[in-house]
Amino acid sequence: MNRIFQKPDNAIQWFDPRGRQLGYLAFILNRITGMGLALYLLLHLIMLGKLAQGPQAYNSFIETVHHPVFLFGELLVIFAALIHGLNGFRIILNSFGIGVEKHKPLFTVLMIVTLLCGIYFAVRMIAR
Amino acid sequence: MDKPKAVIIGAGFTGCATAHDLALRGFDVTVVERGPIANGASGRTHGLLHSGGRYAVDDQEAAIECIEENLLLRRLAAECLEQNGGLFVALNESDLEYAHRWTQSCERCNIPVEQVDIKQALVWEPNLTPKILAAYTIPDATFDPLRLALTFAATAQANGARFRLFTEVEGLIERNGKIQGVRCQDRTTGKSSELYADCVINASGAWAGKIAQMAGDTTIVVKPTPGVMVAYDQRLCNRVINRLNEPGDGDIIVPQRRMVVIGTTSFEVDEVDYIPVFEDQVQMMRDCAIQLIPAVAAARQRGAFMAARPLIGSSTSGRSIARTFKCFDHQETHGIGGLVTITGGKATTLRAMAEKTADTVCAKLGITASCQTREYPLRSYREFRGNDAYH
Amino acid sequence: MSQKWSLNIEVQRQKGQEQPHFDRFDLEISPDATVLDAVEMIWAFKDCSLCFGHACHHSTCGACGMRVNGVEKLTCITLIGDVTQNGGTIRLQPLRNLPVVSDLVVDLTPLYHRMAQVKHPSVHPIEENKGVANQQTAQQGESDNSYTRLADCIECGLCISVCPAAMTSPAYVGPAALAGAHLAGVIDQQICAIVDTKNGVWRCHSAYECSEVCPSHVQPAHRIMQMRRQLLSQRIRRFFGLQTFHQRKQ
Amino acid sequence: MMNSRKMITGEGSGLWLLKAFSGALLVIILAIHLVVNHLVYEGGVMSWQDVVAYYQNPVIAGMEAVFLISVTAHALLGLRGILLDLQPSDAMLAWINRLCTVIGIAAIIYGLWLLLTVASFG
Repeated sequence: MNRIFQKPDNAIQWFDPRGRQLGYLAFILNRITGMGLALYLLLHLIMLGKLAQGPQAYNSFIETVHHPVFLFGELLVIFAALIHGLNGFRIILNSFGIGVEKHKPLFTVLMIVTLLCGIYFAVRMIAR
Repeated sequence: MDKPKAVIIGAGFTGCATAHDLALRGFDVTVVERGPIANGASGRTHGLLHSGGRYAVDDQEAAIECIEENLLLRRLAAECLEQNGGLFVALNESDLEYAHRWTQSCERCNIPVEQVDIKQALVWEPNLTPKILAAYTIPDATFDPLRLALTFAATAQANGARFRLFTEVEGLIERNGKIQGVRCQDRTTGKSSELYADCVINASGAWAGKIAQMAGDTTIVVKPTPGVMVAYDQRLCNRVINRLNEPGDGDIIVPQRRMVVIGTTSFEVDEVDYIPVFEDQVQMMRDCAIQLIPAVAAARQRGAFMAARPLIGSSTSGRSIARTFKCFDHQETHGIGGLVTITGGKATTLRAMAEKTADTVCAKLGITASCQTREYPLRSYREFRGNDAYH
Repeated sequence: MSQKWSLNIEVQRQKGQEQPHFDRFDLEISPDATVLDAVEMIWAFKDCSLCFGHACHHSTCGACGMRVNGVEKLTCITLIGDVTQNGGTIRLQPLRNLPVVSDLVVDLTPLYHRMAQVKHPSVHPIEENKGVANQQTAQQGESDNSYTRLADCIECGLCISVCPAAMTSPAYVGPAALAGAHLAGVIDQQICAIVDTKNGVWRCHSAYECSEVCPSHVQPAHRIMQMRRQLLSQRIRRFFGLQTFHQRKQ
Repeated sequence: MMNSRKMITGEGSGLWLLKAFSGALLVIILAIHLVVNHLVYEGGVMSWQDVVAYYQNPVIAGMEAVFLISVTAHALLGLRGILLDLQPSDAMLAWINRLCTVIGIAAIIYGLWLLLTVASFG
């Protein structure tokens, strides 16, 4: 009777999409991209510290970052930012009572925009 | 001074209401229920708070009980009720003939019935068939079955009663020709225990015969009389719509939340743990309901269910059995002490049944305490604290 | 008429302090029967120790919510044919985020208490919910405000079971009670102290899953969003020194 | 009964609004950022010299400062929101709040210092 099934250990269940609908998928994406972007922000701030160390330090750093692995990482960040930003935009609209009934088509449209923008950046990046 | 102890078997309408009544009379009450609250016939009702109109012609005793309790519950349990009244409507000549007898009977039973203009009835209930020949208003209402039981349980609990849910009675403890208590198993843990009481009250509805048999009394025959009810996913009326004729299959449409529930058929069974819903009956009820409200034809079926009314036995067929409840002191019927059985009745009369049972128990134990449930305000069903099994 | 299907039903069991595990039952049942019928048949014919919640069997009481193949359902109105196929499996689990009493039963009383706190009306005038039955009479100008009906929310707990915020945080007021507060109409100070907090509407992550599983037209997520709008506009009005919704009510 | 000039509001709505506004701001600034860096400046801002030159523009430097503050606030509020879901005790929450404040202020000071330093190279 006293076995409360709500506990921090359940956090892994946040990310279980089985049997869930589009809105839940949006939540999962939002949470994962949010955490990813926060981590990136931290790294990015540290990285930019190289700027203060003068041209040599920064430019040589940039050289290493040109490696395809980092470029792929950068693409991920762009995708994450697009997903998180546009989905966040949807949640703000909904919270002001706008488009609540249409939250699912809204999400679909925004994710198509995300995909198109993402592909555009990817193509440009590969072209370089 | 020790409180007299009572164990009630069954947490349906009767069990919960009896717990409330006895708790108010100063009893130490424990309710033992093998499932959750109102899981048997109590839960599976169309939720009609009878005005008594349905019984006025054939069973005036039941009709009078109904209207009295109806008026009381409107005041006491408003939280669980849609108090929109009801209509009795006539569709053919035979209905109109019946109407005359019916209005007279209602008058005799003090049921306020008023004939209304057909046009007015159709304004109130635009989905009603325009073919109606006459319409009468009557103080029917709709209740939420679980919440009605819970509101009594919550009040009983607030006054000290304990509810041991998911606890099945395995046997009665008998010594020197007197029932001393019950042996029961907590189904949530599998552990058995014994509960002692000055009086055991058998309020197990359709299963009352089985409990009585545990005490060796085979004289009580409960005829489980199931009926099919069908819920549709649109609220097609705001008042309860009754067919103005002899009680029959599919003669009532009860609005509830955003649904209507069509009731009901009536037949007899021997085994009551599982009764299937018969598809042909569902179809037949739908056809009957369409006669009253044609829009039912376009509504989607939301659920169909079956409940075994615990009617008091005789050899005649189900529907004509008197629906008034009966309270047996097994001392009188079979020389067994410490056991009272309450059975029969209907949801609308739950409080009256409890009063009668508590009277019987008090008389049996030589306790003078009068019934307070007519006036005592009921608590919100939301105050029910759940299972007291581990106290 | 309808042919019976043979199914494999997996039921999560838990007695006392033991760890949850699954029991399997073979069952012959019509696809037109409900999942609750299947559970009741298992109890009646296969294993009488099975505990499950149920009362009204027609979606008005909210006692029979379970997870059916991982999705929250009110089992009394969920048809077998809609959740599996002949020869298939149905996996039954109790709702999450509520205390488990035993097997498939959860204790719904914490939810009832929250609904009382937010003053969710169990019965309300019919007009308060637009678009219900009475439309036609309203058009005829004969609308009768005196009709009441039982509220949409049947307090079944399905929305709590799917809510990601409720999954880890018992203090979260939860979708049902937040929607209940919205239905209560006026957000008075007492309700405000419950809903306009970090454990209230602002905790919601807009996963909308509560609205997806709600069997009873409540759409809790939508109501939470509406309430956010109300609270925000109230806040903005106050910021600009305008009358709040509240003060106008006085 | 409701003499509610001062209504009881939890901390919820204020911080939520902050998160929403900073989020909205980020979407706008990021959009400008992406357009400028990837469409106007062909090839993107890459070398040290480019970056320093880029920050010479006061509008851009100002925008970057706003971006820095919003993104820090938004990220920390977001993380705090996730931690709130994990049901911290009141004492724990107080520590989370302090930690978030300290990290936020530190990050903003560091970022602004960096911005000014880089801009001063020019």
